[in-house]
Amino acid sequence: MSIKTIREVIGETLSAEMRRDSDVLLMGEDVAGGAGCSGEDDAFGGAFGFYKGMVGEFGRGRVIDTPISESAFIGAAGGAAATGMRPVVDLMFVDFVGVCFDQIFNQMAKFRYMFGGKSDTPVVILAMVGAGLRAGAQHSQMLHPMLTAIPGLKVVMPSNAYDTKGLLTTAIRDNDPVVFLQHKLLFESSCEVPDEDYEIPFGQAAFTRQGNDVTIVALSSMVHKANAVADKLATQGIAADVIDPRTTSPLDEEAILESVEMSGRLVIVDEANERCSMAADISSLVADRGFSSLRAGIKKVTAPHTPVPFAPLLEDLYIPDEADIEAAVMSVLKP
Amino acid sequence: MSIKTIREVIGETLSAEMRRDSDVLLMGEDVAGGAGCSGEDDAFGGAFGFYKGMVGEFGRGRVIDTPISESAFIGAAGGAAATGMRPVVDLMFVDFVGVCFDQIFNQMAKFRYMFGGKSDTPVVILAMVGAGLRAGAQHSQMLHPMLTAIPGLKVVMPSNAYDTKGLLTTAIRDNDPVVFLQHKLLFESSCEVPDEDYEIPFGQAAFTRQGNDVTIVALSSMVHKANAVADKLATQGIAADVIDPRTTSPLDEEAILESVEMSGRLVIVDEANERCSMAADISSLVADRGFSSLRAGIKKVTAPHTPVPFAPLLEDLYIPDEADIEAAVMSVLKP
Amino acid sequence: MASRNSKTNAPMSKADMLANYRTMKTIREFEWRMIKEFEAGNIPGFIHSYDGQEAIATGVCSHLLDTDFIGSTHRGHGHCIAKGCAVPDMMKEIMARSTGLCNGKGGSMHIADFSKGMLGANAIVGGAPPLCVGAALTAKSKNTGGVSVSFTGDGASNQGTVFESMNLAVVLQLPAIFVYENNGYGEATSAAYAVGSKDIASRAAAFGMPAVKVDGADFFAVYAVAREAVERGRKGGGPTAIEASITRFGGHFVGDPQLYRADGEVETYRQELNCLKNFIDRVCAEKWLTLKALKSIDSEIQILLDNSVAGALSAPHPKPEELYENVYRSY
Amino acid sequence: MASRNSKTNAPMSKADMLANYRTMKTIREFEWRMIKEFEAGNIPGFIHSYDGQEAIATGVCSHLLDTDFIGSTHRGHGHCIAKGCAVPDMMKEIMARSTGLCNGKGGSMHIADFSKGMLGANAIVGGAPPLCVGAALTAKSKNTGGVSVSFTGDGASNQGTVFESMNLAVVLQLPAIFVYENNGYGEATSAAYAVGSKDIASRAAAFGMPAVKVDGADFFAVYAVAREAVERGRKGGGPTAIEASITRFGGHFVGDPQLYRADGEVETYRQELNCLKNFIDRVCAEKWLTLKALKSIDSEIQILLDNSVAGALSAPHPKPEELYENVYRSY
Ligand SMILES: Cc1ncc(C[n+]2csc(CCOP(=O)(O)OP(=O)(O)O)c2C)c(N)n1
Ligand SMILES: Cc1ncc(C[n+]2csc(CCOP(=O)(O)OP(=O)(O)O)c2C)c(N)n1
Ligand SMILES: [Mg+2]
Ligand SMILES: [Mg+2]
Repeated sequence: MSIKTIREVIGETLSAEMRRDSDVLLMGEDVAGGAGCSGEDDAFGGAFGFYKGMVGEFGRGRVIDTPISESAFIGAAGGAAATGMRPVVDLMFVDFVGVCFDQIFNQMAKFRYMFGGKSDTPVVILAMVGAGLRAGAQHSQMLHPMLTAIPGLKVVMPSNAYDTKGLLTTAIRDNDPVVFLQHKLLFESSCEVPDEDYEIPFGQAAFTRQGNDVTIVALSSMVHKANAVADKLATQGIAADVIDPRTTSPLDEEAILESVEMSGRLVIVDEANERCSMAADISSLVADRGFSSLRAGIKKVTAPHTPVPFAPLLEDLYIPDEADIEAAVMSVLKP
Repeated sequence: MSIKTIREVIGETLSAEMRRDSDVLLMGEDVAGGAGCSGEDDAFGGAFGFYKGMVGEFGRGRVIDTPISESAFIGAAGGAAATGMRPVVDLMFVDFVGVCFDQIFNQMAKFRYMFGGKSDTPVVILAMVGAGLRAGAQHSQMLHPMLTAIPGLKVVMPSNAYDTKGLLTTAIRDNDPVVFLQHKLLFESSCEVPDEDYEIPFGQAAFTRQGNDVTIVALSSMVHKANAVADKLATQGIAADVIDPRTTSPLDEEAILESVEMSGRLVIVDEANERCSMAADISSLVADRGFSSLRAGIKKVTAPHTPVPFAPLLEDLYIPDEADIEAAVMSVLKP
Repeated sequence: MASRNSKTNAPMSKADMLANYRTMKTIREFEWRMIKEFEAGNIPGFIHSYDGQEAIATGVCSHLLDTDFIGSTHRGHGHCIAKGCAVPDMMKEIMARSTGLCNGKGGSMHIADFSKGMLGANAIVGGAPPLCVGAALTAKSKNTGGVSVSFTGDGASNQGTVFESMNLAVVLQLPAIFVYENNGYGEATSAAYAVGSKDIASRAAAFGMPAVKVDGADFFAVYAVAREAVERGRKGGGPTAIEASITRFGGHFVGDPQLYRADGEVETYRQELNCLKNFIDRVCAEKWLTLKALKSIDSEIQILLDNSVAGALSAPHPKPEELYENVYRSY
Repeated sequence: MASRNSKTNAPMSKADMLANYRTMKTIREFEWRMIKEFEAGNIPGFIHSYDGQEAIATGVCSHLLDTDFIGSTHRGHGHCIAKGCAVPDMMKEIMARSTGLCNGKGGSMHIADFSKGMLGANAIVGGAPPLCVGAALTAKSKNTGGVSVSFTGDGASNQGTVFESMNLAVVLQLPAIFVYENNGYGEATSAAYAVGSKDIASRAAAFGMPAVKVDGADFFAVYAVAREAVERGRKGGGPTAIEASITRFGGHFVGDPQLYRADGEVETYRQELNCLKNFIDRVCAEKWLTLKALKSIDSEIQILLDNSVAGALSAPHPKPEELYENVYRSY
């Protein structure tokens, strides 16, 4: 057990799984870096250096730099998975899903169903999500809603280093295609992480705060803001459940419904754009199956229906913040 | 005024707009057909023959057959739109969006915002949606939720010939990128359609049935099923509003909220898969802003979280039907 | 392995030659039967006929083992049969039965049989090549000596996924084989129009791999170039592209009136580019096989098809609960 | 138009030559200033420097009018300047000010100026070529005699969208020009590895269009091949591809330690492949221009940049309500 950042945990977990199972391989643009170059071989280790050292240990046969051809290499990861490998493939920014979306949603996600259950596609797609880096409209999105909508995909969004390790381990050992979404603003987030490997089952939410007055469901980096709001409210005598679903597909519906049964009040915090979002999805779940316990309307705290602006001042407004969450909570407490 | 099918109306409307404005052009795979062939020139007129005759009238310079390269030609439509044309581009099945999604969601949809409002992109993407043709998982989807989620896009889903003409006219004259989704099972649906041109504003729902006991919001082909259920219920003394939003982006929120204010009960019918769907989106709207009028939980009637199966027996089960809608309505009436 | 009376050396054993004939003829008869059953209303959805292209799938797959992989297209029946899928189970699938190859969930456009290395028909044009590159990566990673073949149409050859796949296979030097079936048309658009270079093979060659053109109506020619490509792949020699020219005997889909073709065009080509006729003429002229041997295969095929249709028509439909099954291995 | 004392005929007027020098030098100085301002914390996000590639944007755009179009990449500053965007407004944009070219909504990776035919930097690798093909379609449809140029990196040249775009431009015979800037690297991967054919130009030629290679450090060479391509496009002669070789002077992004490059590699190339040095040497040796004339331009550029930075730093930030503006023209 030691304190580790998400940044550290990702490469470690991947390496551990590659040691454990020779079918696991890592591929993507510059996952090693330096291919064909005259300088260092392990120059990049992924866009943010998470995989540094892996090509040294596993070689270029298992840590594979690819051309900038996402359809080909994401599709190839699917094809390799369907034929006996367990590839982990790095899409880098989730925004790049647009150049390879068919291979994800029409191919790997549908194989098992279309083929009558006679194939497995154990592939993990790693991608970075979220705004905050002043990277503009094409490098800052949260696309989990459209991924969650796709039958056949699983979607994971950890909010801390402990969950990252456990969920990534589960993802690699899982036999279905998994999209693993890491928020860029959380890479330095750290906590106690066991040294030995462990799995966290998909579809099991975590209660990061507990209280009966209101339920806050928050995803990915929003969990931390929700926790901060809950802590602040606690000082005012308001006790909030904060639920981190950790995976949006499958979703731990029971955890959310049970919490709302006690609290009668629900706020959902999702950095995605508001329309057809996870916030909407969870709201509609409770508006149906949890209606009888509801004592106030359900509030969504999301990004607005705009692309992500470049200017920091606007981007900061775009991203839901603690004040937004607190205002939503207060409004459901006094409807 | 005469009775026309959707099939007839589409080509007519496109032709009328092309006569009216020389910047409008039509492009896509086999929108004419016969390019480079030794037989007839106007052989296909689009996958379902809607555009027959157009290449004869407008020539190959304005009715442009393309290679099977959706990223290039959908992207080119966006680029042509941004530089002065008003292209209408046929994607054929909406399922093909995966091979050109970047050009839609990261490029044309974001131009105006990213470029500070200094560009217009008047492009219409035509695509067919929906199950029922026994075409299997890759040719039967309803992808309006993920399209609706994209800021910068407008999404249109007409349910009848009258709306098809008016909305398509509006779409072509609109200065933003519009995705125009036609349900395959509605092509023979007919009604009175004026001969002269007319626009139907986006974001204006139609009430296809009126009644105070329950609100049914239904999209695209589901409108007809909802109407049938409403008619049946009417014979039992239950009066339903049936609302056809017609466009999901923008969405006529007020129409829905006003109806629920009267009825207190809401069922949403959407052929899309259930997760992060328009059904969820509309439910969450009402669970927030219409909560105080709600007298029962909100029911969604959607396709399940599965790909579309090929076998007719399974596909028919997959598609929401009148019995599903009626059951949902009855359950909100007696909560 | 020369047989005694032949004018030239036969390129394969008599047994292999008979097996290849059986494959080609089975495909042709299968497709004809498909049309009948489709018109009789026994096949839901729509189907695309491989009629006329038999020599390509057969000449290529003849070199493949169950541990080799292929990826196919919307026009996939021929590839299935050539790769060894059981015809009765295919028939059940295409007729949407619960005991079909994909339990009735896939149908003609998504038929697959992983146990035979058949990674699926694909209703997305250009969908298969990336997957096949992945299967080639598996073969290389596991050092199986296997190869992976994608079949791609002339129309599909313009899809970005296909270009990317060729480059990736070259970069990683994978045992991938890109077979382009240039049947002259993508739907109602001619290849001469849609392929800007007018030449698929040399465009492929420019990606950095050996690429050859072959007459797709000549089984033996396809067989020969495929052998070289497969051997290259098995030996670690990297990818190969093959452009096989042929014509489409039927419409794009069954029911297409083909207005875009000149009067008589199809009839002419049916004579000139008929791989089965060419095969029979050749093997008889060379005295490699007797007409009698072929005829006896023909009658076996008829029985197989009759039984397959009868078996499929009486096979069970899926049960309602199957709708929800097999979305995930576990969820 | 030969100037009196030159050894050989100058390929353009003295005024044009000075203008092109001004463009190249402005780009170089702009990029150096960018690094300073970035390090000073005045630029949000990340930036990619065009330092060293100036001759390519300049040699190409020198032939273009405001009514011609270009599409760019993540490394777009040089293309902007070469296409005539106002440097002060660029500076404001990159510094996220409300009065910037895109009102601060775009930034370095999405900077655009439609009034100059500059259709945007593009943060999606391979994003621009389809758009540029569309702009070429506009030029052809409206019969403007205009051309449309996409700038694409060696890494991006492997993106499916790029291949598709070339084919579409050939099929429709559009006035599109595909300029490949082969600077040796896509991030930390060498072009020699990622481009399977090792040759972008001949791969492009195989799509059915004229394709040439040119030394990207030689402004005059780029200028000459671009002229031919632009003339061909204007005259309805269809698309052209140009591969310009160069090296990246800096890292992939500002801050990249470039571990993948050999010690001293960058320094060597900075000498050998320095388009500005080459230009100055050539114009002085040929006596086309005097050093003095160049120096006076240099000082004007310094003033321009100083003023631009000062102007940008004091320009207003966007107002909160701008977050919601310009998603749609109307909604
Ligand atoms: C991505 C995508 N675009 C378009 C289609 C529609 N479509 C199906 S088959 C076909 C023509 C394919 O032509 P080709 O590759 O030559 O194959 P062939 O039909 O001749 O076997 C088209 C356009 C599709 N299924 N997928
Ligand atoms: C679709 C997509 N994939 C990956 C990236 C990440 N990325 C940004 S620039 C770059 C390298 C581009 O290399 P090249 O085209 O040679 O251009 P250069 O940086 O050398 O100018 C990569 C991989 C991206 N922005 N978009
Ligand atoms: Mg074809
Ligand atoms: Mg480069």
